[in-house]
Amino acid sequence: MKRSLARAMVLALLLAFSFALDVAPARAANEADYKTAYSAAEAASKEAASLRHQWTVTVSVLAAAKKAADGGDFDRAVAAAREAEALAKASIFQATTEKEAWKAMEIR
Amino acid sequence: MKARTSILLGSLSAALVALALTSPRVVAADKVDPVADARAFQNFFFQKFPDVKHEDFVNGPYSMNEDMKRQWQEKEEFPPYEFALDAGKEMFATPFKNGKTYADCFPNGGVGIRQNYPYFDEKEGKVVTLELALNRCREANGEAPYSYVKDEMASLTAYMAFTSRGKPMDIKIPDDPRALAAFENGKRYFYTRRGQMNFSCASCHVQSPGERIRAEILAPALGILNAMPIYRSEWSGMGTTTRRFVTCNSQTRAVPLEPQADEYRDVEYFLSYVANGLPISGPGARP
Amino acid sequence: MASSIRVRATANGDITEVQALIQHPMDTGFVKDAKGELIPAHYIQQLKFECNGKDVFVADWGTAVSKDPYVKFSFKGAKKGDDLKVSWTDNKGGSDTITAKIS
Amino acid sequence: MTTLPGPTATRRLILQGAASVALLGLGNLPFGAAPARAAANDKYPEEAFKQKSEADAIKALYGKTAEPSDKVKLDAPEIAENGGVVPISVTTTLDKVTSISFFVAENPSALAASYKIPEGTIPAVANRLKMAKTTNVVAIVEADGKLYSATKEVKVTVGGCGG
Repeated sequence: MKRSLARAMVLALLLAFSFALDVAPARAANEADYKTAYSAAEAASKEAASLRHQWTVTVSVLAAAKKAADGGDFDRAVAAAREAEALAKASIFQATTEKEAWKAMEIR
Repeated sequence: MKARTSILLGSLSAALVALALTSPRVVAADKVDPVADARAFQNFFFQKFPDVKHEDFVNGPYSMNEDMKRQWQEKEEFPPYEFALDAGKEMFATPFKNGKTYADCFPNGGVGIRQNYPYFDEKEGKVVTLELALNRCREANGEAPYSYVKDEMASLTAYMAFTSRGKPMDIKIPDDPRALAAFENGKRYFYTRRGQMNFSCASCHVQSPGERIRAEILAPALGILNAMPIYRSEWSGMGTTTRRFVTCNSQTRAVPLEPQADEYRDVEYFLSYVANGLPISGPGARP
Repeated sequence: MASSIRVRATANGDITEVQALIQHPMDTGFVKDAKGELIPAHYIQQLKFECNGKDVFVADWGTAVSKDPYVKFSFKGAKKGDDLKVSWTDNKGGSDTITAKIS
Repeated sequence: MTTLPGPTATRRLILQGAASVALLGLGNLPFGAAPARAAANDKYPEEAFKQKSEADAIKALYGKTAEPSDKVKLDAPEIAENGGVVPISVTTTLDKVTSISFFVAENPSALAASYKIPEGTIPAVANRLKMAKTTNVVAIVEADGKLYSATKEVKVTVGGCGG
């Protein structure tokens, strides 16, 4: 049981780290940057959903990205889309590792 | 910019793969043995909580904490689910437009049968839960199905649970590979971590029953569905099994599945089967 | 429509124990609904119990009384078969009343 | 004295025990003497329910202050299982009780519920109250024209792990 708790800590920690990574891009992001970032995030989120492992935060951050873009704030929109992609990828990773990892906790 | 994010993701997955590989019991696929699983499941809780009477496990958090148990007994003097219970009894007796009633859809008129749900329907090859059977009964009689998370469904299941109070849970797994697969799928769902919190049902209800998450005491997984449906003070209203699954998912920041999704039906099948022998105590009152 | 009041009155010797559960939202006026609008305050203000022509218990309630409110008390001077009249009024002028037999 | 756990039958015996004790207390008084002050009139104490603080609410309701007394037994949970439904009850051995009230100190308005106890009604009440946060619950008993109080802190927080 202890090991799975440690794994949860690591996952949460790394995710927190990924949020803090919003490094301002060299130049102001424009709509094109946003579109590419958003489509990548959307693809990852769709895959997470197909694995039935989607996270609520992925959905809300993706929506925030869209809202920021609609408001013309492409810097924030790109950052949010990146974050959504990272979250979706983490949930995909969770889905794949758990395919076997769940047995560690099973009562036998 | 792009490069930095992918480096991060690379390191993230590498770290976690390393962790996953070190997990001790990556075991080859073993044969599905529900009887052994149920016995191991029950013994785990009987040994972890030796002074909790076996039938008390169905009282969830109240079997874990004296102060909470007293508050529960205060509520049970005149429980808040009385209204749902009476509404359910009335709905059960009110004929559909075509003159039939729920009693015509269920064995024994729907009275005293809750302990056999969910069951594995060999024609359909899937698990059928009480809530699903009720909606199918409505549709078969030309009525619109009820929402799985709202009061009408909770009132019906409250009445049916009440008529089975005290009867031991009695779930059957027919000798059908699809039934065994459904049981295994339910077990997998129960132990699989999900949501950004990275919790599985077991993280709370197997690893830490009796402990607090803020104001609430975590219920043991054994017999956790025996009291369904429940009136929760948190919702100040009735909650069906579906509503409980959906809200548990969103609490761990996992997007819930559609009501009566296969996974929900299977995890209900798993949790009910391993609680065989423990009494039905629904409808229940919970924090 | 079934009454909103559920009451149990049981006499033991000269003491009658009364329990009442009332179906009422008891909205405080501080809670927002799904659309974010404030749900207006809607709560029972007074609940009265009368037996043999006299008040045996009067409750004055504020918004801090739980939804589907419950109250328990006991009183002397009644016996099995007497009528217990229970009535409430709320801040929107709503009301309900029933008469229960002491068992 | 308080409602103890255990099947309902023993609970009733205990309540009767409490009631008979209260009766004894009344017994030695010449019955003819009417209680010092008639029960507060039937009017709904609108003003008292508006007061924010507990002290103002008590003053608005009774027009005097209370003194703590161990004859007032307040039964409330240590940690409320849910702030929306907190089972709170009070019972007392004081005699000539005319009113019992409950206050939740840091609720938007402190007065939660006030009960008129006519002659012949046992001075004990159980109810379920809402509490906004961890704070003191105060029970006030008006007996023979004087106010007695009991106070207990009840911890209140939300449940669940977030979402």
